[in-house]
Amino acid sequence: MTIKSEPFVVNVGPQHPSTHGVFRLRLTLDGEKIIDADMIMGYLHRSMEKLAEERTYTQNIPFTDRTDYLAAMTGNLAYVIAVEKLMNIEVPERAQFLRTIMAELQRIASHSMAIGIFANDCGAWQTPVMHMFRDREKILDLFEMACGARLTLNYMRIGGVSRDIPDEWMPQAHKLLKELPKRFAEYEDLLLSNEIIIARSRGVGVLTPEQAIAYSVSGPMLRGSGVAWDIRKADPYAAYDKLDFEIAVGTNGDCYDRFVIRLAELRQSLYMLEQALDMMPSGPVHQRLGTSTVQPGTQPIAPLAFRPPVGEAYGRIESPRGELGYYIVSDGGPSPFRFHIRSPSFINLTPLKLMAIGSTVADAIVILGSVDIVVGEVDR
Amino acid sequence: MAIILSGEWYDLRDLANPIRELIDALGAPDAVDYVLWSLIAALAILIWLVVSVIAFIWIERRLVALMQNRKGPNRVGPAGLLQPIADAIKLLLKEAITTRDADRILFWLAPIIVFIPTIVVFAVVPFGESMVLADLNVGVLFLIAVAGIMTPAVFIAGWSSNNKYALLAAMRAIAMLISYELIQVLALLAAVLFIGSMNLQAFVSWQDEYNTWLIFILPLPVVAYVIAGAVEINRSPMDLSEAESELAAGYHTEYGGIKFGFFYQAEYMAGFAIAATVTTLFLGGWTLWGLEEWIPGWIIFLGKLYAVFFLYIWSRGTLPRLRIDQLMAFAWKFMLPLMLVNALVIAVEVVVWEETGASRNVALPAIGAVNATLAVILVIGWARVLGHGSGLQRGYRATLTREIGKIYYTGAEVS
Amino acid sequence: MDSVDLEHFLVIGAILFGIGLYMSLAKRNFVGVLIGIELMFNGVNLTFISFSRFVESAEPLNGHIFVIFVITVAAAEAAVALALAVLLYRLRDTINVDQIDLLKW
Amino acid sequence: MEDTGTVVAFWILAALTVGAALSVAAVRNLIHSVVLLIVSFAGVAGLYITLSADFIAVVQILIYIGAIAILLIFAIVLTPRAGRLNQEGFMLLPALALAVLVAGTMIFVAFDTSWAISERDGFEETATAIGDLLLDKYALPFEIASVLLLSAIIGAILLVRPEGAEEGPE
Repeated sequence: MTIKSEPFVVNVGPQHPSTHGVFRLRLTLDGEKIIDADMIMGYLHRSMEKLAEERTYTQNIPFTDRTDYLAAMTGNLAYVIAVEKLMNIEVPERAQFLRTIMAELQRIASHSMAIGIFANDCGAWQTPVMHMFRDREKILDLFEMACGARLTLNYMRIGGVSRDIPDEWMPQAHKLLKELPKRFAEYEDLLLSNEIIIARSRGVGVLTPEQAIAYSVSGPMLRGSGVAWDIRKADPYAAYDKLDFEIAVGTNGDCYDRFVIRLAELRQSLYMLEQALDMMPSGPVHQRLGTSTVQPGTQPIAPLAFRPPVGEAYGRIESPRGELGYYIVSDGGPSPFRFHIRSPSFINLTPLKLMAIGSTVADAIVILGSVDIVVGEVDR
Repeated sequence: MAIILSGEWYDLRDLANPIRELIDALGAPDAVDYVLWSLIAALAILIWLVVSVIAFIWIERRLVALMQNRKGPNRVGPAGLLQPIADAIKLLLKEAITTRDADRILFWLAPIIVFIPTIVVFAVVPFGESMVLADLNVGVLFLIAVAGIMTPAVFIAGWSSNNKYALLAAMRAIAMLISYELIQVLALLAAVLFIGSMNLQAFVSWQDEYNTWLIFILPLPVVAYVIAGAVEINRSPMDLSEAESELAAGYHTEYGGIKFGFFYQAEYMAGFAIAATVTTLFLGGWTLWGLEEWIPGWIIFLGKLYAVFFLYIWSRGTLPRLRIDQLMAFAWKFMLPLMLVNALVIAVEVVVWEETGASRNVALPAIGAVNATLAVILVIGWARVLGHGSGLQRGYRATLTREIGKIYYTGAEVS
Repeated sequence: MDSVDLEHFLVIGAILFGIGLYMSLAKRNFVGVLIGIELMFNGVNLTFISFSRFVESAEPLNGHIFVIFVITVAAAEAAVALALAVLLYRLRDTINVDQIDLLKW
Repeated sequence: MEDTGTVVAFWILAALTVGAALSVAAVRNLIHSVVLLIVSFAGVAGLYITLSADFIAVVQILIYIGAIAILLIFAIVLTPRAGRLNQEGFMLLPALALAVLVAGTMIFVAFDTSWAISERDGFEETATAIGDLLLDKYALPFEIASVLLLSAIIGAILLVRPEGAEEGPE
């Protein structure tokens, strides 16, 4: 039944409970049906890429924490990989494993949050988020043990990681790994076959593989559309080539697929973590960057200023949100000449209009939730 | 209206009766003690409501916090007990903002109108043997009629705010309330058919006399009524008209301070009203198989009422929200046919019982068993007919693969 | 003033009917006209009920029955009228009855 | 009806009903007008209670406030570009004259006729009796009314159906 009505413009955001930050979505509605959607970004723009050109390579690491603040480890990692490519630095084995472990822990933390928020956008009032926070807290505790921070970690260093993990870290990590499968089973029980979640997300916000590739989306968005693509497998970095895991893909390209992929990736991350913890070698965790720039002290801290050779490098990793790439151009000076972030949130957000048109307001919120954006990363 | 005298010490009327006698002795006209008596009873209900709401603000927050793995209010007073009072003071002291383009009169009127039906409902609800303010013969119909006032009230709130979220929410609310009013009516119709009276007190005494609760005999209408009640009081999964994640705060987006407080309180009162209805009609009201001889009836009644209300707190803490078209489809495609069939079956059962003249010990269990079986068959069968558990309504896990670059897309089913 | 009789109710019914008549004839907006009609229904219903209560009759409840039928018809009428209003709006972009004069010579 | 409660209630309700009805006609804003109409309906329901017609009173609230007022609101919101004003057209004076004339005549008749007032009290309980009458003596009109409602529903849906609406479910 359709009663024609006037087009009706609704602003979702920049202040709205469901925009995950200060993001604005201008919906043109016919009744409750969306006939046009405009994304308006830039409310959180902090000019990070420009700021980074004024600071040294080491000073830029904390900036990478603050783009995707829900997955700071991966931001660090992508950036240091780019700089290491630029400078041709070999990273010690133990550091590679530590990076992998931290990145996977971060993925669990970030996916937990994404799943919880997605369920919240489906209308489950705060409960899933709060339950997911339970695991996330434990992981943040581990991070705190390793580097002293919980959210903006600044753990990775060019040539390794900032410090080795303390002795108590391993037992606690093992304890957490024992605990997590039970939790994941609980989430799968509660969410996977939840009637209302299925009703709300299946067949909503469909993105075909052609569209997904054309929009160059990545991460769970791309895999949700059925394309088996994961940089951890396609272009392995850190210690991923030594680990065994599978890629979770969807078949329908809808919101439900993106959500089940995140759930499945929790399991895969756990599997990888188990392997990585067992295989963890001993040794240094940091590669010193040439004798002239080494600072004295027991902690292997990267030098504050160094000058990479002239050139350019693109370091990419699979962040929880997709392909996170740092493109760095060096002119031989102490700070990058050009610093660009290929942020997955921003690019995954672009097909929102395509997905939202034709659905309802409530669907738009679910679609936005399934994209799992971090506005800090969208606007940088 | 005759004043029913009761010898029980705990009857609220007996607070009023001595006063009435005193006034009679002083030779005052009839009207004075009539008014005074009504005032005392009405005031008692109002005080109970306010106290309950204040208590339940704390209880709900603590319970939901328990479900959500956190602590809830625990700073103001012992165990956060004074939190609702602090909240109330905050709401009272806040500036009552009226937005520039709002329809000023209606904007102020809406919180008050929303209050009316939620309080008036309790006039016909029996709290105890003689504790009913107005022993209406058409009590059940009255409940439905009064709940209908909610609809314009919510619309006025949404419309007068002159806010797009609020307007969308108001339109949703109207569509929802009208659809589910129908379900409510049909659910209560089944009960009325069975009891043969629309007087709430008659419901209680019937259930007392036959030593059973209607919930055992009419399971489907109870479920339907509880669901429709959730729609009426905007509880999840039907809290579409104040869907926090979609429409900010729905029809009361623009309301702040004590005006918001009114909506907040009215929501709880409406919840109590639904719970009171369920308790009275389906759970035996103030009776509990003879226990009412020893314990004041109103304590039993309130205990049941709060237990029913807990269902709503529970659902709020656990369930996601439906979309408006799904909610409407659920009402019109799923519930309405079921309730119609159910009403028909119950009518037949009543006639058969009358015709055969079976004794109650045979008839009631038989009818209960038939209805329960029928409810299960109807719900599952009708869900199957509507395609439940197939196609888009089926859940699955992600496919796992090691092959890079392969496309697993099988073609989307679009809702 | 100390007792209420049939005439009191009849007067209220007549006033409601008068207001409704005035509105349905004078209002420009289609919804205003509808409101007038509903007020007229109410005036008539009140009259029925008060006759049913006060006047000598073998079957006093017949007035109530009439009112129930009137309410039924009113509901049906309101639904159809709403549909007409929406249709009219869609065709003519207005629900102002002064401007809907296609049938005028 | 002489007991004080009823008399007081009558005068309050009468003032409410008539006052609200007059405001409905006088108020310029259509939405306000509908809200006042709801008040007037509620007043009439109260008057029914003083007339011991409890069933009709509840039905009045249920149908008039819960359904018809909502339909009017729907009619208003579904016609967004139409005026929200409730002003009179060129028929103002004739309509006023006619309305006063009709109401005056009826009031005159009401006071002039000597009605056969019965001495019985108000009805004890009307719902059962009405039900019996509807399904017994008035069964045919009752069925006709249900057919009328059904055809009204179908008619309303047909009317607002957009041209070329797709057949069957989406």
